[in-house]
Amino acid sequence: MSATRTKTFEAPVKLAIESGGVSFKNPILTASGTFGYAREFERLTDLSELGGVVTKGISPKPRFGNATPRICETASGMLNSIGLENVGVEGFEKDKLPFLRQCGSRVLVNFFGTTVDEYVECGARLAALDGVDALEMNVSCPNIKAGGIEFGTDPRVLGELVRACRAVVKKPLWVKLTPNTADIVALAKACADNGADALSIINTISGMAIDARTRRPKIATIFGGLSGPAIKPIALRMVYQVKRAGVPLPISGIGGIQDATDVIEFFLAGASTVQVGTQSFVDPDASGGIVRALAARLVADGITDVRELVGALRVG
Amino acid sequence: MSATRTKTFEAPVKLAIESGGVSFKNPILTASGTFGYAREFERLTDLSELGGVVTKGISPKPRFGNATPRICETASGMLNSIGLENVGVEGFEKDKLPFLRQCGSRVLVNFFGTTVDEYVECGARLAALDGVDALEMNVSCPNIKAGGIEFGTDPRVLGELVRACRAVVKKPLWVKLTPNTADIVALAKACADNGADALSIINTISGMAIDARTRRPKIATIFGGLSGPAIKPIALRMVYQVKRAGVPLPISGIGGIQDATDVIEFFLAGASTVQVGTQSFVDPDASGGIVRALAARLVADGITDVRELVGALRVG
Amino acid sequence: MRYFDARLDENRSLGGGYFVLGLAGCESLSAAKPGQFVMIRGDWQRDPLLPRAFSLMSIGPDGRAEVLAKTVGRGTQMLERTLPGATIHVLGPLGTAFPEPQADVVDLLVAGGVGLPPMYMQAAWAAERKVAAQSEVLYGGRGAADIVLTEDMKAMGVGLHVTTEDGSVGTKGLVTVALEERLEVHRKAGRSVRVMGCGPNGMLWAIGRIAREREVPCFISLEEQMACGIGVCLGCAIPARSRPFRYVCSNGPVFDAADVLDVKPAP
Amino acid sequence: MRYFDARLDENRSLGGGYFVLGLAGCESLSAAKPGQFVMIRGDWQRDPLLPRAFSLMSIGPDGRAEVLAKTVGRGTQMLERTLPGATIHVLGPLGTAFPEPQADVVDLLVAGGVGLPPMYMQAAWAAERKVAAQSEVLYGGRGAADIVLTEDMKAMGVGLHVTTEDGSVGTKGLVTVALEERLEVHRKAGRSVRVMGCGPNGMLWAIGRIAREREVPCFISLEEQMACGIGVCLGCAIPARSRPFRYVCSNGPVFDAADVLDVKPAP
Ligand SMILES: Cc1cc2nc3c(=O)[nH]c(=O)nc-3n(C[C@H](O)[C@H](O)[C@H](O)COP(=O)(O)OP(=O)(O)OC[C@H]3O[C@@H](n4cnc5c(N)ncnc54)[C@H](O)[C@@H]3O)c2cc1C
Ligand SMILES: Cc1cc2nc3c(=O)[nH]c(=O)nc-3n(C[C@H](O)[C@H](O)[C@H](O)COP(=O)(O)OP(=O)(O)OC[C@H]3O[C@@H](n4cnc5c(N)ncnc54)[C@H](O)[C@@H]3O)c2cc1C
Ligand SMILES: Cc1cc2nc3c(=O)[nH]c(=O)nc-3n(C[C@H](O)[C@H](O)[C@H](O)COP(=O)(O)O)c2cc1C
Ligand SMILES: Cc1cc2nc3c(=O)[nH]c(=O)nc-3n(C[C@H](O)[C@H](O)[C@H](O)COP(=O)(O)O)c2cc1C
Ligand code: FES
Ligand code: FES
Repeated sequence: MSATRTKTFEAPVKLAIESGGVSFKNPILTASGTFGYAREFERLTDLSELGGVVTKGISPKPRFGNATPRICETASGMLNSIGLENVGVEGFEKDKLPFLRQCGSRVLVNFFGTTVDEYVECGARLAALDGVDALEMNVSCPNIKAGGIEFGTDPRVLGELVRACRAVVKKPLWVKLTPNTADIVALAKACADNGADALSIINTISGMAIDARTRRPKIATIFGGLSGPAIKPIALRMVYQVKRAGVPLPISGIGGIQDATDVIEFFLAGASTVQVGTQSFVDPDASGGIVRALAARLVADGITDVRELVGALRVG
Repeated sequence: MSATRTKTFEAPVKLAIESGGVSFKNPILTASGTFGYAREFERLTDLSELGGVVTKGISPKPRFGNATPRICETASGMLNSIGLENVGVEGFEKDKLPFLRQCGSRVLVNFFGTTVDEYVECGARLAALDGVDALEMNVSCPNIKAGGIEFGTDPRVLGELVRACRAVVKKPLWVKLTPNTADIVALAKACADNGADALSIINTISGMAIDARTRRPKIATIFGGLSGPAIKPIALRMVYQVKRAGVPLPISGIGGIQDATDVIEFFLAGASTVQVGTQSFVDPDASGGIVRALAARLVADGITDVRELVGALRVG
Repeated sequence: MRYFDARLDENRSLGGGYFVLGLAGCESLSAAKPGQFVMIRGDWQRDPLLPRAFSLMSIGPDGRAEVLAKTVGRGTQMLERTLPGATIHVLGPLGTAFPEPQADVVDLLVAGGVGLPPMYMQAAWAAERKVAAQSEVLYGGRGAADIVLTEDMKAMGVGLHVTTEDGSVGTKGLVTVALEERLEVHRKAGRSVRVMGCGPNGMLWAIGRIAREREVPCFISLEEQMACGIGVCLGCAIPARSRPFRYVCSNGPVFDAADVLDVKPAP
Repeated sequence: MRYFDARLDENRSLGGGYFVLGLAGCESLSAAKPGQFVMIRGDWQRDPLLPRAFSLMSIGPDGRAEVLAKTVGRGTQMLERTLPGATIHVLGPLGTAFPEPQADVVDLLVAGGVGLPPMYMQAAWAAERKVAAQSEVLYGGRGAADIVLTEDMKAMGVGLHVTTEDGSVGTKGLVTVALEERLEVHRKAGRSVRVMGCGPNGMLWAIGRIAREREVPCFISLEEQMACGIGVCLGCAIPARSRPFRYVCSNGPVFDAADVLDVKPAP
């Protein structure tokens, strides 16, 4: 494998890309919540191969997460309701960041809150940490001051949240959009108009599974987030809609990515980086394997720079 | 098989159900656009076993449908952009209805238009036809007078459309909701408030697929409707949300149904009939098989009346 | 007609991604004619979801059918890995067939790559009807790996002209060139000729045009992505002359080239 | 550690939906201990998507591993149908193990249905360490079909007490009753005892309580739905005493019953 790996980096193809204020050695990132704090993968993959790592979502205080069961499998996908369990800002700085700093790839910290103030506090504190290359805002969280409606579903609310965080976050600020909307473009524009540096598209889709034997929901919280290959067609559509609408932000494509072909599809639709999520559960070495396969594939197709692919979909 | 079949009908379990103004011998219907006009299945299944048949969507005038390619497979699902190809009201009455009248199961006619007037005209003419048991309104169509936004995505627009059709449709009027929304409950309420008799949940989800080799969308219209098991968790969630919100209409559950277990899941979530779609492509005899398997399953579980299952999900 | 369970009794690799599936228990296909196809699905879960269409290559009196497949995607990948003894779900025979071989007409059977099965079966039919001498298989591929089962066809007593783009076997060049040559030969000899073809759609359009120029009847077996295979999903539509759209599964796959050739898609 | 490709060299049905998979090429599992598990995925497409956890039942010096499975859902259905020769993707060894057999302690190994593998491997370990006489397997199931591989265990020289709910084989009743009896016997004899268990969580809670009453150490192998098996997805959480949650894949699957028994789930 090391052979392949060396080959990758010597390959006559440029995978490096600058996107959303961060320069990556390649466009393959790991999606938040599916790669822990990277250390979990230390002996399961070569972290230095990755373009970047997006951490588990961080909140100001530690959270223990939801009741169990928390996950179940669905057709070509899975539902999860982990409940944003995380170590909190302090725990992150003390226990997780030191390892991340030297893992050899870019570090993007996903964060969230339950009020605008929490978001602002969390964003400001994380951005101030040395070794954090960028922040990714998870806006798929219930706004407890607004009866639990997700921040990310109303363009106006979303825009204000982004502006508030933008004011205090001195590092690149990415916003991760929820797909639980009729108009992804309106959400994207709200982010662009309020100073976001990039968009991550998409987060999980709200879904439900039932055990016919026990007559109970398969996960304790009834509803969970759908991820995996099942949602790829929806994710590709949303990435392309935002790109086609001319929203002036780079896109990190997310949703069901399993291999280099999937990566190319998201690039053609308009993404300039991608994030591998559920597939890291199927194969902890998936992202590294995709980096290697992508390089080989581009060489075979005579493509010298991965950036040629961004938005290169042929229509009509 | 005839053995099984007889067994089914003699089985000590009641599958008959009255829902949305129609009395069905069992709750298994075939979903619009996946069962043609039933005659296509004459030699491929026993039509008299089915609770009901929902026809291909009918418009006032015949339509030839979209450019090709029109379909592609996705993970545990498929995308389609058939373009609502259909024979029109006249062609339906002349060429299709006579067979449907004597096929031995309930006939629900799915219909649509591109303006409110077209919907009203189409609904009125179809409802007047003898042999039509109910109408199902497909509101996932671009409103050409409103810049192509789907009628079904705005509760106010949807409500007016339903009221207008309700005024002229003297038969049961079902409305088939689009899942491309952030708030399925608001759409459901708009239908209930304006005189609908039942809700069909869900239609296909907007999606996209790309061929990395050719760099082209896999279907000619770029976007298509996602169906199949991949969407079942989203469909179940929407059925349950509408049920839990207390919307006072019976629900026909649709989305990825492949077997009797899936049917039971939709019933537990709140559906009182279900519609089998894409699975009829995988196995033209699927719906009949589900009727037989459902009867056997309920007998095995000691359930004497399928209605016991409606909304019987155990939570908390 | 229902899906029935066939038993995979052989999965023979021919190299180059080509493999032959032997299916036992296909008595109900015994009346199938060359060009007709079956929908096939292995005994797996929900991905790949849809059955795949495969032209029949042979169906014996013993109810044993054979199909030839080439691995290009998920369905063929799964089938290539399926080991003998497995259950395969089969629906068919479906679709239209090629016209019957005749004693007084020369049939030029043009096969491109994995488009061989219907032509192979048509040649076998001609042999069975003792008119093999009237049939010639013109068989083209990229390279030697795309040319399979030639011994079988020679044994049938039909003519066989192989072409490959890289010249690794047979004549170097496109099969359409061979077609023109053979048409010219038979024209000079004053024989009445029919052209039949199965292969990449691009090749089919080419032979259709050639046949049109020379005013010889031409029948081609088209491919489109299919979901149902039974005329319901309307997914396999192709623009046609006789109607805005025809359906590969129910109006085809074998079409009179005149009806589908160079038809501008409806807007 | 990476997923590696093992070759399925045997797929032996034991009836009642139980089957043993023989996996060649598992040299990297050779240090695995009883209770540890592997994540397994067959060579199929995107459904079932996630790998499945299987406790190891044996791992030989020849690098051949065995797992025992029972068909309940899509993953085991696919594995049950997989024919010898197929490739199986394997990650492991993962998780915690049961404590080492000892000469001066009696180990009561309680197995329920498909929970047998770790107890089977523990018994084999005891035999290997020449302390088989100190181990007793208490093996319960619904009926005769749930009781497999008993001859193997007798051959190891461990004690074996079989119970079935329907009495079709062994003593009629629950395995927990047998456990109480054996604990009483050993108490009277003044022997120090450890209880280890693997099976349905319900059974595990029961034996945990029994052990707690009698103040004997108890180790149980828990099950939870898993996605990753490596401590990342946080899906396999269970409420614990030492922390709000423990993770079956990374903190377990073998837990000291005291840490996980009767813990009220965090609100
Ligand atoms: C009437 C009819 C008869 C047919 N007969 C046969 C037959 O006898 N033998 C046979 O093998 N197939 C036959 N086919 C095609 C067959 O139905 C499948 O479409 C084909 O085998 C690919 O299926 P798959 O599941 O492997 O690929 P899929 O998973 O369906 O993926 C197909 C995808 O692969 C890509 N693709 C398609 N062709 C190529 C290629 N040449 N190289 C790389 N990528 C490609 C395309 O992007 C397409 O989306 C027939 C089709 C029809 C309609
Ligand atoms: C640490 C660990 C070790 C394990 N070791 C083994 C082992 O050695 N052997 C083994 O066979 N399994 C073992 N399992 C369980 C295994 O991982 C799978 O969960 C199990 O085999 C079912 O997988 P499946 O894909 O067949 O079912 P899935 O497709 O995952 O479906 C499981 C579904 O089936 C239903 N279900 C669950 N149990 C039953 C039941 N008894 N009857 C009917 N329906 C049911 C539930 O609704 C559940 O949603 C272990 C699990 C863990 C966590
Ligand atoms: C178990 C699990 C936990 C996740 N946790 C987070 C999270 O903490 N923050 C976040 O923004 N997204 C989270 N996600 C969403 C993923 O980052 C990703 O957007 C989604 O899974 C779709 O990508 P995929 O289909 O490749 O998994 C989580 C996903 C899964 C499956
Ligand atoms: C090929 C195809 C054509 C369809 N045509 C229609 C239609 O004309 N009208 C309509 O209301 N729904 C139509 N649908 C949607 C289905 O009726 C159903 O709502 C959807 O496919 C989800 O169910 P499924 O996952 O079981 O397929 C169509 C679906 C497919 C796959
Ligand atoms: S494949 Fe469905 S209509 Fe032809
Ligand atoms: S299975 Fe993922 S954390 Fe345990």
